Amino acid sequence: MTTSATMTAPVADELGLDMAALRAEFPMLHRTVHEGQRLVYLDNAATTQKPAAVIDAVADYYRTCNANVHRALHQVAAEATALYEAARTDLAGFIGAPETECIVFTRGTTESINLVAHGWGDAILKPGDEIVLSEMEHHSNLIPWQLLAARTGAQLQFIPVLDDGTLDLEAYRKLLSGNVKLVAITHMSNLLGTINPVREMVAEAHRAGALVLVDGAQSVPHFPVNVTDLDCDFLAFSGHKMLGPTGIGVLYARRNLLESMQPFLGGGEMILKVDWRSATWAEIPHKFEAGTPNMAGAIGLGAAVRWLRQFGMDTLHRHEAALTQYAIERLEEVPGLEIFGHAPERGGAVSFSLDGIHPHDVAQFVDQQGIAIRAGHMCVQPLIRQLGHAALSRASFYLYNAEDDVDALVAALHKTREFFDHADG
Amino acid sequence: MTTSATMTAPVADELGLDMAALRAEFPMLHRTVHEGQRLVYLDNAATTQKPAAVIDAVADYYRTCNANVHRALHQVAAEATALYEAARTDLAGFIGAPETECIVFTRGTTESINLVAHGWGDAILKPGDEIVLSEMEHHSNLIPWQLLAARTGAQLQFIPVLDDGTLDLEAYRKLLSGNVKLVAITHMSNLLGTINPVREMVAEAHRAGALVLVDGAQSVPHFPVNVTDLDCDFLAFSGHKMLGPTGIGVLYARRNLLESMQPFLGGGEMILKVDWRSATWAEIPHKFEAGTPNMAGAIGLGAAVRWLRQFGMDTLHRHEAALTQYAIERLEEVPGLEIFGHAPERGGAVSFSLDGIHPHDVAQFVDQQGIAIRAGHMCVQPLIRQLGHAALSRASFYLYNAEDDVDALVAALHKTREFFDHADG
Amino acid sequence: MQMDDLYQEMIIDHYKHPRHAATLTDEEVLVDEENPTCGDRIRLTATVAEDGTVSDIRYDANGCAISVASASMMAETLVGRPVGEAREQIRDFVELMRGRKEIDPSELGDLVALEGVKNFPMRIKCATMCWHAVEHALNQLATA
Amino acid sequence: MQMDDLYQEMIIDHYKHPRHAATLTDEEVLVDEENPTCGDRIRLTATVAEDGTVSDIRYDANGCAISVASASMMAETLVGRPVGEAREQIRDFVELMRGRKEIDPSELGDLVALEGVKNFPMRIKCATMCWHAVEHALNQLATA
Ligand SMILES: Cc1ncc(COP(=O)(O)O)c(C=O)c1O
Ligand SMILES: Cc1ncc(COP(=O)(O)O)c(C=O)c1O
Repeated sequence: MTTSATMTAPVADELGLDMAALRAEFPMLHRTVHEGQRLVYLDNAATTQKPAAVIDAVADYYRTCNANVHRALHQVAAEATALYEAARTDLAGFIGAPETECIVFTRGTTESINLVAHGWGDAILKPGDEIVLSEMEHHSNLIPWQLLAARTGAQLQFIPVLDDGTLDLEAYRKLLSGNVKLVAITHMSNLLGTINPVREMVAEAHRAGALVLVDGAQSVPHFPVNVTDLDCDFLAFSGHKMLGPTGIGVLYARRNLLESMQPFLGGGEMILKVDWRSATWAEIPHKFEAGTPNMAGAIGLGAAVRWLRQFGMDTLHRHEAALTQYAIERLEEVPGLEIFGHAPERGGAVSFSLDGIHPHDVAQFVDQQGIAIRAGHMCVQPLIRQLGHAALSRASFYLYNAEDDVDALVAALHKTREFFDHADG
Repeated sequence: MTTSATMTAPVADELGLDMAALRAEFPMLHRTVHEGQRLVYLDNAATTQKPAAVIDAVADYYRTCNANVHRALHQVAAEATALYEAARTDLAGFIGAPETECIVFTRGTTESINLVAHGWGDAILKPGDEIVLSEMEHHSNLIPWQLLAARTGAQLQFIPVLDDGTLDLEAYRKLLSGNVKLVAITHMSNLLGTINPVREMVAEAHRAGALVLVDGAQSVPHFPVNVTDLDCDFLAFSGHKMLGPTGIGVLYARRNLLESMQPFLGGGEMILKVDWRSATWAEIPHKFEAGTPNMAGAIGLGAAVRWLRQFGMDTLHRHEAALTQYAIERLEEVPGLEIFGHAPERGGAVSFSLDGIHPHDVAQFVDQQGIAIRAGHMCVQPLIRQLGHAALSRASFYLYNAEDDVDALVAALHKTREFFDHADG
Repeated sequence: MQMDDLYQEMIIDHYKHPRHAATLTDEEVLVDEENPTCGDRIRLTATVAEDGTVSDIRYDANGCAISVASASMMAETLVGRPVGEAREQIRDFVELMRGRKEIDPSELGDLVALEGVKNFPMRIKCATMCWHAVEHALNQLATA
Repeated sequence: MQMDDLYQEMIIDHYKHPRHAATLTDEEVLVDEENPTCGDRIRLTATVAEDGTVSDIRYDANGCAISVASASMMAETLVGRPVGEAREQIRDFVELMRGRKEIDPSELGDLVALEGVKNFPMRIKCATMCWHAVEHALNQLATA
């Protein structure tokens, strides 16, 4: 199976990536689907596969030092706590956080954003305050603000998406002249692939007195992201989209924000002193980690981050950029195929329509040929509707994908095209 | 190591449990601590160890069918979704839930309770409404209601704990004559071991027009719990305390409640239709599962439940009850040892003080002899203070513990006693 | 390619030439149902004659091949039947899709082509949506 | 038992016979610090003489052997020293516990008995709490 990888991977070669060796580390890439076909996994924006290093880190935790962290002083608990906190340090380093305590473990991007909406938004926002989002936000960076707006009377404003899939930055500047308290913006669109100029947008928001939350679900896994450099106030991302286990993610926030924010979930280990009718809170980050955390998840995510570091996020980005370029060229060969998103800065999520064939039929057809792509609204319903569709198809890449995967997809799409064009009752 | 298990396990023998074979399935029980000593793990109320069946279920998920559930129609996603939903069915069966859709996956008990406080409480409670808790509630079943009370103006009332560690049910009845909207009560105290008469308490609460949330963190893992029989409105519990992975738990609620409740977290997959400034919600339980769930966690918890079923929860309960009885008798031999909690109905969590020796010193001493127990406030600060202490020690049991573990603890406590009595500078 | 299981010739035929499809005016529409998750949408109208038979079904369906073909076959199957029988047929079809019922293939007529859908859990909704829609339309006509 | 590492004779001696321990009236108490997580609590008072030396430290400590012994040694170490030197000693000890500093054992005096605590991360707070408390007391005296 993996030998095919070596056939067409000029980009990988150039970057010194040994695709066969790399794929060998991912057990899932060795399974077959639909009667022995190699699995061509192109749904990485939804979730990525896991290298053995991560699977083993999780299993080893359960086998060798499983205990509840922070709560007990016996040996196993001390080991578990040390591993859990070491994972926090790994994550802090990975995103260039100035302090380890600024890393809060959550279930994922969605919980991280909801935490900010409750812990920061409920206390701060007043009727008439504005939250600026963009039209390319994932539901997870949209619904929490809709709910917050309903609770507080704040207003949502949207930065329009231009025809090429970039944000209308002029419109953004105008919006900033309003009473904006928060800008919540995705770093990379999971639909259009657009990479937004977050660094500049943060600077402008700060000049206007607004804080900025960056949805890093599609950026942190794919290219170097440094919170100190971006100067953002909040960053949310998910472990499962970057080789990590399910059920773990991160909220980074500035120390002063975390310290002043209200806790979100109440429960064990987020407290300092508890009376019957009142309580005081633990230090950050523990104030935001009520209840038993996902220890195995955090430790597995730490392992994922260390695994990624052996390649470097820059290599990963260059590999994906080249592959995406290749994919776009090849896809455009397919008759009736239209790609959405042509930003000059874009990552490896390529959404498309195939004229006259519903995306679900497309995905089903290519799946039958061993190729996993996504079809649907990709959790950006309002934007998809605005583009004149109810659903699209999407191929999205990760480090272990190469030209052979794209070639397989393109061949399958040609077959799909033929089937629907020629089949007739 | 495991051979010692066969030496003293008359209760297990009687129940037909082969302790050596059973322990052999738990990799953690084969590790040693502090220079080759067998790990005697008695911190099960904090978190339990995992059998190979659970560790493998998690790893196998990552190795063979990892994909984002519900979102894609490719083959791997279909398999992942089927496994995830099968786990939901397993959990529904395990607690006798009438319908699978009444099972919401959360991170654990703490998130489950917070979900109810927000999704139900915020919409329903008015100033002057009352929430009845007991004085033995874990912080996770106390702080969320304190926060809710602060948000809504509702009042908290507490059922007193009597000297023997049972609840003052007369006082409970009196409290119910108030304007009570919710009773939130633990099924079993993690400090005193008391098993509360939840079935009767639910009936009385319902007669008074109040709903009942049962904190099942210490009951669902240890004895048969059936929501239909209890007739409770909400039940919260954690996977990691019942052989399952970390980062996964359950909220059970009646269908009509789930349907009328507001969503808690906003994000992907909990929506039906999304516009820029408003949205409608998915069917239950998905309405409450925003974002990518902990798939591996849920699937691992399903495996845990199936593993437990081979013994039956009744056997587990009888084993633990007999072991607890034995433990109490043996512990009382230690000079100056006082046990807290003497309810006639009690489970396997035994808290104690050792006259003149701080619980942290006790725990540290016995740890050095290979025995993991807990010392601290066990997340029930106000009750511990009321008992005249700031901290206690606690030993808590699970299926894989036997008399040899208790014997080891008792011997270690004797040594601790001697050290502190005789050592002198 | 094992797609024949799902995309049988019959399905493609109905998809490309949907029977009873029509452009409906807003006034005509009895039910308008949408599955925003996949973008399937059906606007539908039905008439029940004096004698209690389903005399007409017309619809405007937007969706994948499975959903459009299913609407086409649904209309063809139900038009002309007594309402009670139509309801039974609807129930049977939905149960068939959910894998809760076996039906003798000879009784299914063209619908037999949709039987394969039950092996694709993610697509079952595509096939059943229009059947739910027509059921809702019949309910409306009954209470009107 | 490898407990000697942690519970050295010296520690048990200070725990059983804490030096400078006292029952303090509420008026005397300068700082009252508590770690609710483990129930350790210390109420403490200190005096700085005209010449700038720490002339007195008394405390009422409630906690585990490590925390009580640490308070006892702390008082013994600091009383009689110039404030500046005392502050330095506090900082050094805290850094030692956190494993961020090596100190020549000969300079530690009795405190050497506490060095083993740094290998027990969960217990470090037990040993450092009283040192933070006395620092806060010195701060208060400085601004008073
Ligand atoms: C009675 C009780 N309730 C709630 C909890 C909280 O569970 P978790 O930390 O898994 O959310 C626990 C355990 O810590 C408990 O013992
Ligand atoms: C841009 C973006 N934001 C947020 C999310 C939500 O992440 P999660 O489902 O892991 O919470 C996703 C992925 O689904 C995403 O692509």
